[in-house]
Amino acid sequence: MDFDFSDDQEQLRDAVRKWVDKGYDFERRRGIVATGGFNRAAYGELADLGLTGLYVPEADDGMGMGPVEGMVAMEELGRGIVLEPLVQALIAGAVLSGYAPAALKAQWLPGVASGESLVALAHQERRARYRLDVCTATATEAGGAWALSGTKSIVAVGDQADAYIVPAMAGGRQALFLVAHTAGGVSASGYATQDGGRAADVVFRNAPAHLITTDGLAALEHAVDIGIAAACAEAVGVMDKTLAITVEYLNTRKQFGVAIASFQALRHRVADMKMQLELARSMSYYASLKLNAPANERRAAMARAKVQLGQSMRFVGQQAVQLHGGIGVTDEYIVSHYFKKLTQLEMSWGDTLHHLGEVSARMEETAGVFA
Amino acid sequence: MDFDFSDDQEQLRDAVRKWVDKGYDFERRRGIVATGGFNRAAYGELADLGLTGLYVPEADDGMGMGPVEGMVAMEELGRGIVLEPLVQALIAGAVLSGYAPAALKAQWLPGVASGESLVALAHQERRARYRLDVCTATATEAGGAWALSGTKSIVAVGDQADAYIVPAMAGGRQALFLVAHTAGGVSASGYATQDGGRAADVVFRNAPAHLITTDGLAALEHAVDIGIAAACAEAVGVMDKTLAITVEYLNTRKQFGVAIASFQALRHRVADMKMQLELARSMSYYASLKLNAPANERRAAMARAKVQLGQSMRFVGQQAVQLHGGIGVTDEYIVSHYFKKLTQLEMSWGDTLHHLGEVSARMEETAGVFA
Amino acid sequence: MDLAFTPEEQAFRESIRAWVKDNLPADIAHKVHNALRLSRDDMQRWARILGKKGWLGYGWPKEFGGPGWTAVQKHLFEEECALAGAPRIVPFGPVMVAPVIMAFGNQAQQERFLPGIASGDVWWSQGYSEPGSGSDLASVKTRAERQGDHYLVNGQKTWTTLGQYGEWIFCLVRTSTEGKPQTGISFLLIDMASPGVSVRPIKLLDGECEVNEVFFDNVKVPAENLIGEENKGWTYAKHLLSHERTNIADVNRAKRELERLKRIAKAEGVWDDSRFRDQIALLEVDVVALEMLVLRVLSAEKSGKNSLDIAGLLKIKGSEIQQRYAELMMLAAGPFALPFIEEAMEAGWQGDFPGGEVGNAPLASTYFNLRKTTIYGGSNEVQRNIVAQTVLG
Amino acid sequence: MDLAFTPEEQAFRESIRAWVKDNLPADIAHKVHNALRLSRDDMQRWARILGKKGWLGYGWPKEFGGPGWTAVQKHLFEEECALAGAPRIVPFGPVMVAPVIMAFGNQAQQERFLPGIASGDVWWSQGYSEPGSGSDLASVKTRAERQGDHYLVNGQKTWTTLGQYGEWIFCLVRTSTEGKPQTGISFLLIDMASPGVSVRPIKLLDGECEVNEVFFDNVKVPAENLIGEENKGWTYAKHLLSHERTNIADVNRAKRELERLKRIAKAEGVWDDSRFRDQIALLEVDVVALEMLVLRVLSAEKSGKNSLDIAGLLKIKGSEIQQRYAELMMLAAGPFALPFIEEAMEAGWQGDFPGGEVGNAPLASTYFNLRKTTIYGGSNEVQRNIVAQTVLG
Repeated sequence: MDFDFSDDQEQLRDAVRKWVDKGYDFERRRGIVATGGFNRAAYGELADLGLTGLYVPEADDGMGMGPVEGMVAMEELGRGIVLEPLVQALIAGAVLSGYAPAALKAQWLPGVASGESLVALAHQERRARYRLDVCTATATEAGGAWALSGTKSIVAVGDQADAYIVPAMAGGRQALFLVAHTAGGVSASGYATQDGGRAADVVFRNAPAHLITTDGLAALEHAVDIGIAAACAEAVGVMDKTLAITVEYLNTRKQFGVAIASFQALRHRVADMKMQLELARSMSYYASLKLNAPANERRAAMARAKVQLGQSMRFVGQQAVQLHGGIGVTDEYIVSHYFKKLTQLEMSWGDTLHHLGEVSARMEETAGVFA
Repeated sequence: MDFDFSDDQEQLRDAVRKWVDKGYDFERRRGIVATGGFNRAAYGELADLGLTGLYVPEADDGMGMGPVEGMVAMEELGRGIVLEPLVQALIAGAVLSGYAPAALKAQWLPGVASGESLVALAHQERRARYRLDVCTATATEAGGAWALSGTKSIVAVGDQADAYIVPAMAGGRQALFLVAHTAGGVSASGYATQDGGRAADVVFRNAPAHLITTDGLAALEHAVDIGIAAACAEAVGVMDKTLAITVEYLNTRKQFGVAIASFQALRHRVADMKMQLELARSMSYYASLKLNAPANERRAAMARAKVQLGQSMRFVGQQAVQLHGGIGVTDEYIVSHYFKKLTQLEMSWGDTLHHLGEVSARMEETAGVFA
Repeated sequence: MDLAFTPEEQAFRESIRAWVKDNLPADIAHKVHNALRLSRDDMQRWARILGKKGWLGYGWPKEFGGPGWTAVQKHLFEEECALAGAPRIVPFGPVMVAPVIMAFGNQAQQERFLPGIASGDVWWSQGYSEPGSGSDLASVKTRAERQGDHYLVNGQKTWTTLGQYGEWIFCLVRTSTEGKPQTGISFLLIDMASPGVSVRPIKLLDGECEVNEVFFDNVKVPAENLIGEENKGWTYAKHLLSHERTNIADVNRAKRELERLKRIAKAEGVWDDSRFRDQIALLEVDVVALEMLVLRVLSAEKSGKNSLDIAGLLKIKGSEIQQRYAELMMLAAGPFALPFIEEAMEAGWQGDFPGGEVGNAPLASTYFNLRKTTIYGGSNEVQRNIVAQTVLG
Repeated sequence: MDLAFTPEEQAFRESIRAWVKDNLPADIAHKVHNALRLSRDDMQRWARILGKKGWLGYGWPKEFGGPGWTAVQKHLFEEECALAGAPRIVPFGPVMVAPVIMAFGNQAQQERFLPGIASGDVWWSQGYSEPGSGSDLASVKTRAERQGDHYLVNGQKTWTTLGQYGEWIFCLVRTSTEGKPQTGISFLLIDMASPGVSVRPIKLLDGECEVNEVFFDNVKVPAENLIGEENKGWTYAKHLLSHERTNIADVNRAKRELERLKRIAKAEGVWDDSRFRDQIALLEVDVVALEMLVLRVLSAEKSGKNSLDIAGLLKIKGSEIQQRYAELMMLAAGPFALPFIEEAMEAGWQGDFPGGEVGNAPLASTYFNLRKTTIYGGSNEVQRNIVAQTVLG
């Protein structure tokens, strides 16, 4: 039982934080939002830091690192509300290395690690909401080649991704495929998202597909769990910075002749924000440290973590805006962007009520971190 | 649309309030709690005020009044956390006059009105929780005479009541009966309740019973709805006084050299208590004014009201104790008794979650006071 | 005590309902029912329709050309308009400045300004808040120096709602720095076409420009535009604030939006999910409780008995409800509320929206936008201060 | 970073578990698991069992006869005891006054008092709060006048938990009225058998007498019972308060009670009601989050890195969780939690309980009783002040 970071992890944190502070300031971010919500050059800078290869094995030119390194990186990116979706590289790295046949690994993993290939998880369907076992896309095999059809929505940077990891029904069972963007029959229409980032609807019409695994639901659950742990870590970074911004504002802003930080009702609100932040940080640790646990244990832990993080995100985000007053709802001032990021993160990979349902369904007689 | 009380109603309020202030002070109440939680003399004083006959028709020696008078009386009794259960007289008055055959009316209603007969609703069964359609007691007819068997729990002043209104299954359908306490086969074991009052488990073993109505569920629902409206009104009285006690305490008690009423965090808590009180008062009006509406509309209104009242009671009760600090959890000081009363009222006639389920099940496209 | 409206009140409601049905343009109602973007023209078109009928100033007394309605009638009018999908009346002219002009303006001012307000022809804005003033409205810094027959105005107002459309603006200006901050404030009407007035829209978090900064750079304002006496403006401003009453709770809009929430929940498949449905049920109880609170205030006004000093409660609860329905609508759509396609908030937009549910386009934006409701009009923290003051002394 | 305990820590846990299993009397565990009334004898029996093993002072350093455990070992010990149904150690001797005697007492005092504390033979009480002091502990009024070789003590303490059983009491007393309130306070050990000491139990809202008033009427206290220097008592008191750390969160007890809540929910038929079950699920998340917070504090203590100053958060969240599980237990039983039969809270009671579920007897009482948790030990309002101070400065 040890929550200290190793020296290497601290160095990783410092490197990412330095890049965020120096290389990804609010103005640059604003520019990226204005030009579509994704910047390939910035994504390349993440790759230069080694982040896109974190979950890619060393044999495939990656860093071969684990959940704690992923958590550290996501937290720091959260502090800068970085738009480029590192989580997709984490998912692609883990899913391809963990489930794909050797040829597919060799073909895609080095590119994922180097940032040259952006592989996005494309699993969200209209009627599934947050459920992973609802899938209407289909894949059929003929002469050893697979063709995939279906529509997937809200695919992160889906119009600019180089390939997709796609669940589809094959022989009555959900399987997982890799489909290249340049394959025939793939069309993606991109749009901005509420947090300033980018997503797309992607339509597959008999698109040539490569089978990753026939045990697709298990692999998809694993992918989503990586997403949850990453979202938790990212949210901790976002909230940490949100609270810092709010504290600074309260200590600076004067009303009726005194700093508004002197009003007890506001002070208690700040204490409650701090509470939510620390509970969230604790559960983010929990999520990342359970990411390599057996599937059942892992899934239960992610649901618990996401319920806590969801509650924390909503409270911290809303109160940060409230404590800022009018300036908190402007586009100009930074805090509203943190609030919007928190809002979107709560609805990513299953929202609070969804995961509350998961916790409720999975409850056992005993409970606790080690139960 | 008019929420003013008539002069008669104001006089009723004044009369009850005067009796509570002068005739039912904290010391007398404490004595009643110590001697079992019910005092027949005090109950007689309620009768002297005309309260036990409020819902008994004038033809049966009652006052023939309506829900608003009931509400006014219950509010005032709530302000004094009066232990004697006037609500039982309201229920008996309305149910007997509304559903019973003439002979039964003539036999019991004058006594209900005069306070000589205490008739208690005995409907709660172990496995029913708050559901009214779960009933295992049975009644059988032989030679024009009914015999009733079953066990009913948490019957208000059940060991001192003169008769019971009892639902039981008769021919596959819930019917409602009146059983005299003195009838053979009735045994009641009384006990104190958490609010200082009194209840009993009552066992019926082939007890001679008088049929009130074969449409028992409808009548029982009506009875419980009278209970809900009364509990709402009573709770408003309890909360009103609870807030007043708390305000006085905050303005009196000094800490760090100043009245603790000067601390903004506590002031905001008081504002929130006031909010809960006024929302509760509004919904208590709503409940009483809907008490004579058609059954469906009435039931929906009671569920909504009880959800609001439940939330208000819990918040006001808990915060009143909290704002008092240590003295708030002593038996000696009055506020804990108000808190306990609110706790018990929340769990009477269906708690907040139960009625939330009712509201949820009854939701229509439109909503509102007049929807 | 009676929950039902009187037959006369019910007949009044019916007549309003019929008139609104006949006169509210369907394209405008469509936008309101779906939270689509309203243009200046939409708002003014409806204002002029009301103005022509004599109902834009529906709260005005008869002597100034208003209908002279009772508090209950006003409430019923507001409710019927809201439920039918009418836009909220832009309040700065008919609801805010007009009562001040009636109470404290001279006859010339009344004759000059009230007709344009009543007809909906002139767009008014509000110049109260300044940078840094927040809830401390008396900290007015915008100066107005008397120079002969005019005032020279310099300074800046902010959070001026829809000020980009404004033709006239009523302002609190500082005419004296003597005494308490409240004592040196005057109430001035300013033609926004005057040289030296400039307006800068402020983009809000939802991407829309709903509020503005208004700058005054040596603006000459005729002295005849001063309302009442110099340095007495604070009194008039308070009068104005006291005129926002039950409507502050916005319960009628909440009822309409609760219906919309239910529609969205059905479309998104969460209406039958008891976990989500319970959230709607809790909100429904909130809305009914708020409505009862509003009705109690109306009843007290009607009878003059048992007056209820609970404007703070109405503001707090009303704003929390607004935020909650917006939140639940967004959560109902979940991931399908996340795309941000600004054009999709225009009525009649023909593009695709993810999931094909173009009605989801404004959900997150509305949620973001309504965070303002607990901040403006006296933040809910200030309201709690006020409520506590009335309870604790 | 690693969530798992080390093999050594796990082995330690196993050894504690085995020992507790063998040594915790079953009748006491039964009472704890069912929230039945514990007698003085129950508490002291368990204390003496621990004392004999050398674990009553489980937080003591080796030089004073303690086991010298690490923070993690102490946590594991607390957890194993709690889950097995051991009563909480009455803290006033071994956890509160002992560290003060160790740090600031002289050798004679250490030799005189520590053995009786370590063995569980002497029952200590706490004399901090006074009528009206509340969170303002420095407002001590109880006077101690030095008269030759003794102090003459006059005054009153209150909220003295289990003081009716106390043999000794440690008190904050005022020895000077000069300077700031904090500067004139001394830390005195008083034999409760001394003439002039009287104890009046205070009945609490659940009907039990858990706290007391303690009166001092010209009580002679030998000067040798003064800890450290006169007028320096505030420093020692703060040292004591700083010794309540992670255990303040009471997360191990919460885990045990969460299990009990689930048992009750099953017995009452609400385990399968998703509406109620969701409430348990939310609490389960709370408990896990609190446990993680506690583990983070332990880890920081273990490594000496990244120290976490979040005692206030542990107190707030821990107390809220205690209140919540008690509330849910009561609500699970609903009407069958309402009978108040005091005798039914005694183990082995043979009478009837409504519904036949005697296990429900203590539910409402526990709910009422635990309202204290957000009040005592520095109310949650005071804790929020402290947290805000660390965040905002």
